[in-house]
Amino acid sequence: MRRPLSIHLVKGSHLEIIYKVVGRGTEKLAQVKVQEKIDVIGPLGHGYALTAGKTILVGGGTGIASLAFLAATLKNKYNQVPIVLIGARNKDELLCSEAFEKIGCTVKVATDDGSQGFHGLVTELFREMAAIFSTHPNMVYACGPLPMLRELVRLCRHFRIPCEVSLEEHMGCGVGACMGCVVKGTKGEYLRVCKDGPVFNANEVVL
Amino acid sequence: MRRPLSIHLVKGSHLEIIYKVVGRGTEKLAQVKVQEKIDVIGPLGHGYALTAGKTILVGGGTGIASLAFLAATLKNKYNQVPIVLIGARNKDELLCSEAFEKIGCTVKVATDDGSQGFHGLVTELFREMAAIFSTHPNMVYACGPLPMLRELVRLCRHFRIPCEVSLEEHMGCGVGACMGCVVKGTKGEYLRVCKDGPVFNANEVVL
Amino acid sequence: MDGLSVKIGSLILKNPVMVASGTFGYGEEYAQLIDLNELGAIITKSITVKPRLGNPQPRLWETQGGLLNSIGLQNVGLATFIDEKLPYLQKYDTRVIVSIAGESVSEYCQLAQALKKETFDALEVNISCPNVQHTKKGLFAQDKDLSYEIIRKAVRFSHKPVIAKLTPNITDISIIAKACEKAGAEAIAVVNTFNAMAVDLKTKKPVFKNIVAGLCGPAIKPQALYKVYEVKKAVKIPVIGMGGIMNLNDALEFIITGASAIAVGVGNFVDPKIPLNIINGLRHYLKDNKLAQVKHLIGSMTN
Amino acid sequence: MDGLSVKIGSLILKNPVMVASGTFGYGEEYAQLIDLNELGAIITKSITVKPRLGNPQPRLWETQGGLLNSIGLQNVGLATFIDEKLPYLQKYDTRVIVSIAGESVSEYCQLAQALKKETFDALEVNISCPNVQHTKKGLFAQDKDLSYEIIRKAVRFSHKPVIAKLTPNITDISIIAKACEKAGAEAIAVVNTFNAMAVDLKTKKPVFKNIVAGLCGPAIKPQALYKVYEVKKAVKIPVIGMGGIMNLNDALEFIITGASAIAVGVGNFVDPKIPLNIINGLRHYLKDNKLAQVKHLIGSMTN
Ligand SMILES: Cc1cc2nc3c(=O)[nH]c(=O)nc-3n(C[C@H](O)[C@H](O)[C@H](O)COP(=O)(O)OP(=O)(O)OC[C@H]3O[C@@H](n4cnc5c(N)ncnc54)[C@H](O)[C@@H]3O)c2cc1C
Ligand SMILES: Cc1cc2nc3c(=O)[nH]c(=O)nc-3n(C[C@H](O)[C@H](O)[C@H](O)COP(=O)(O)OP(=O)(O)OC[C@H]3O[C@@H](n4cnc5c(N)ncnc54)[C@H](O)[C@@H]3O)c2cc1C
Ligand SMILES: Cc1cc2nc3c(=O)[nH]c(=O)nc-3n(C[C@H](O)[C@H](O)[C@H](O)COP(=O)(O)O)c2cc1C
Ligand SMILES: Cc1cc2nc3c(=O)[nH]c(=O)nc-3n(C[C@H](O)[C@H](O)[C@H](O)COP(=O)(O)O)c2cc1C
Ligand code: FES
Ligand code: FES
Repeated sequence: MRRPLSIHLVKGSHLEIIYKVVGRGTEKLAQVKVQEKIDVIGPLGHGYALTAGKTILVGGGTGIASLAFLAATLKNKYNQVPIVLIGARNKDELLCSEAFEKIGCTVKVATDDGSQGFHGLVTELFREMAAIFSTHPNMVYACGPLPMLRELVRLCRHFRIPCEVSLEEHMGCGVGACMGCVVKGTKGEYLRVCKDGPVFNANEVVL
Repeated sequence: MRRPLSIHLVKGSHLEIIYKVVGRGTEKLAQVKVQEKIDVIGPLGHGYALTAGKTILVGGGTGIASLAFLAATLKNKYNQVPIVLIGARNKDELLCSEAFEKIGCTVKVATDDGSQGFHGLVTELFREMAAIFSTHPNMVYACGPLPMLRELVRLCRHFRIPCEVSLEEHMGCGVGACMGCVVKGTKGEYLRVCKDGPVFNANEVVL
Repeated sequence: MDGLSVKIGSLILKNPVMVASGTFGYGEEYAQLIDLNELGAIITKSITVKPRLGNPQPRLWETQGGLLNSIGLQNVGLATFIDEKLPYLQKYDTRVIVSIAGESVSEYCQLAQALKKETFDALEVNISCPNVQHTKKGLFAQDKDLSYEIIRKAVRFSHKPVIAKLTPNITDISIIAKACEKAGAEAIAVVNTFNAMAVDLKTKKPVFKNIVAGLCGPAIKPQALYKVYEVKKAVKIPVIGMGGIMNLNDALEFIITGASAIAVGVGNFVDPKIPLNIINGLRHYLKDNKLAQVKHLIGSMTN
Repeated sequence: MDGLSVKIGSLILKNPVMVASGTFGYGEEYAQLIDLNELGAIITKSITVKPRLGNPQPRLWETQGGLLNSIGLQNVGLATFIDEKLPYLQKYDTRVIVSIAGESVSEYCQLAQALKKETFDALEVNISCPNVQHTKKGLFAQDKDLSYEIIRKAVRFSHKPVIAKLTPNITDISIIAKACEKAGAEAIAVVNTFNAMAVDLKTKKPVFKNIVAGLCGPAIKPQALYKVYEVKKAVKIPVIGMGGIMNLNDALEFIITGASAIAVGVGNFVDPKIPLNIINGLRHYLKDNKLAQVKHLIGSMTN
């Protein structure tokens, strides 16, 4: 079976991905040699809906990988860089902050153990910031573990900030045919992460 | 599942094996890197019964690999080198002839397409030789594909030359516990290639 | 003609390679990846009278050599299928086999009847989905009388060639196969998925809300092949073989054992080109072995 | 005590890890590779009244994630077992479970009776080997009355704890499990191998002379686990789980689903240390999760 991975950055004709070795599939991928050819299908599904103005990106774990491409795209299109909040267990697991800084983003870090930046969850960092925003952001884009997204969506509802989340589910076909990768939609129906997502507006889905 | 392979040569604390990549297991083995550790159980079963005096080794395909160790051992023990007959499809698939020459054996080659040595099967070469032997050999040792062994055993019976054959079967436990790797014995019972063999006297088994 | 054509009852396929129900949707998504015209047939996702939501997530779980699924027949329902999905498929030069699944005998009748005037090539009657409730005692395809009744009515009401799709979760599949043959099925599709489960060690809960899920993929291939063998021995009508077919050799094993056609299921997920690779592979196999017709291979196993 | 001890009926095991019948011979060969004293129990190769030659070669065939076997119960027979094999096993500090297989009800009686006065810990009654002929209609363990009768007599004649080993090749395993419980079995072993086959494409013949062979290994794990679940729900006596167990996590899945003990089969071929690795793994798992007893894990699955 294939493994779903996000595009981290596009550089000319190169794609960059960032992934974490968690099991058999990613282990094999890690053993692929430079110049070796691998078979890829994509890009699949649809990404974040681009929004002008002030935006905030919130990422946890490897979820952060998919947000760099978004940040670069937002900058190119609207010439405005988002604020980026990154959560990680500790300093060593922190990913990509340079990539965002290179794009020109303000990056704020939260670590569970306080080994860098804010001591606590990235959602707590977000709450503190949201409470003192001068102007509300036009959109929060988020990708990360489910508990993080759940809390973030709750906070965004509370502060009435629109929010888009990128979701993960175990996948079969990856193209929308098998109905294997669903999440519950707010209308009671099941939506396909691979085709209707992986990015959903927080109002569309029940997390 | 593990794969059964013969010892080709012992050099100090090193073992050499020669194998042909035929499927998933040997493919994986071929990808093992230098210095990488692999888990091996062995040696298992029992090898050829050593015999002094004139002996002939007959090998076909990768079967030849296991005979080099035998040749070296015979030389060390009895200070007499065997005659070696090697069969191969063609010149390029010919294995190990230098290894035998290094030990000091007379090596005769048969190729199916005549691209080197005798043009024909190694068993035909053997028959021609056996017909004109001045002194009959004390033992023929053989390892190779089943049809070759079958024909060779027939010829040895005909010329009344004792013969030992090394057999292959699909293996389970490899230690004699599962009864998975059997060949029919001449008494009607099933013998385990992994434990009672892989080398059998031609009189013990029905090929 | 390149010798690949086979007959499934009254149905002639240009080649014996189909895509299995539920793994190919209604073709739309895969049309962007492969040329659907190349396929012997497309079996659609099983449709039900009403649209079905399906089971809660997670619905998929990978196991060694296999995939567990608990989709629960999420589908658009009969009406939308007829209005939106079927017209799309009709555009292609391939056989369209519509799979139907009912919750009762009368729902099967309703489905068959509603589809009667539509244009497609055969009806696959799925009486073997392990992810939805059939009767209190089990699946329809575990009961010879119910199997007979459902197939009989599907034949009568649909006026199309009917294929009965059976479950392998049974002591003796030949009894059900014979009942379906007697009921007028033109072919038997073997097999649907095997009952199985997995436990999530982190939560100590079953992975699937339903506990049971259906196992498919290469892991089940040797079992599926044996079911094909058993059914082939029991009936005279053609058998459509499936279960873990990933390449030409797998397909040949099924055909030689007795399948007149084969279907690729989870193989489509691993590589959407697998069905086409098998078709091309068969073409080469015939040439290399100097065989004129793939149909001479069917059931050519000797002992 | 390290919390690993479990009870199987009246039998107390030092840990829940056994080696499965037929994959470990009578222990002799593996004694050179691992310390048999570490094992919870050794289940011997099934023995028959007379020595059996077994099936012609080939007897093994690897499939994706699985192994097909068609050994055909080759074994030394009752007399040699008692004279030569059992005394060897008695030297070890582990439970010895003797597996028996008869060709008829009366052979089971004969086996049970002959073993009555011997020293060992339990009798596993194999009524589910797919590689030998049982009745014209199938395996003993596919018939609830025959299963009942055989287990009843084994219990009566042997005076040992009796474990009934069932086949997964059945529509509803709970019926057989209940019959065996009623007959006095102290535990149910689930599962023996799954009916399956393979075709040799070079010869277009079935790989095995018998055509059918038994599939085991990781490929069947999700199915075996579901059978354990079904049996556990149906009976009050303990269940011994097996089928594709290769590591600690596999073992935990079975135990959490409801197995009071587990057995490693083909895992012994892949790495003879697997049973010991699982035992050590369980020890660490208890510590890491601050659990006192492995028995609290048994059937701890919630929904
Ligand atoms: C839309 C999407 C984008 C993703 N982007 C990235 C990324 O950019 N970087 C990254 O490191 N990871 C990403 N992931 C997660 C990544 O797909 C999983 O970590 C990976 O599939 C694990 O495979 P494995 O074989 O190593 O692990 P195993 O645990 O062996 O996988 C077993 C099975 O579980 C599935 N699985 C395991 N974890 C996940 C998961 N989190 N989501 C979905 N299926 C899972 C696998 O696909 C497989 O079917 C993404 C997931 C999705 C759905
Ligand atoms: C005692 C003995 C000694 C051997 N010595 C050598 C040697 O020195 N060099 C060498 O190249 N080969 C040798 N072989 C053959 C070698 O074991 C097989 O080529 C190898 O197992 C193929 O594995 P695979 O995974 O690459 O092939 P696959 O075809 O993927 O194997 C599938 C299954 O078939 C079994 N299998 C395939 N071919 C054979 C075979 N010929 N004999 C037994 N089982 C087989 C495998 O073990 C496995 O179970 C020996 C075999 C035996 C029994
Ligand atoms: C995700 C998924 C959905 C399926 N849905 C259906 C279905 O709706 N109707 C049906 O008859 N079979 C369904 N099946 C079963 C397949 O059609 C096929 O019988 C089975 O997967 C075995 O083939 P395979 O091993 O090649 O996948 C489904 C299988 C999968 C994996
Ligand atoms: C080579 C082999 C021989 C077997 N012989 C027996 C047997 O004699 N009696 C028995 O009850 N089960 C026998 N089995 C079945 C195993 O005991 C076990 O039930 C089955 O293999 C499933 O477990 P596994 O997947 O861990 O191997 C045998 C299995 C194998 C692979
Ligand atoms: S993975 Fe098949 S529909 Fe999303
Ligand atoms: S491989 Fe098990 S007895 Fe030889």
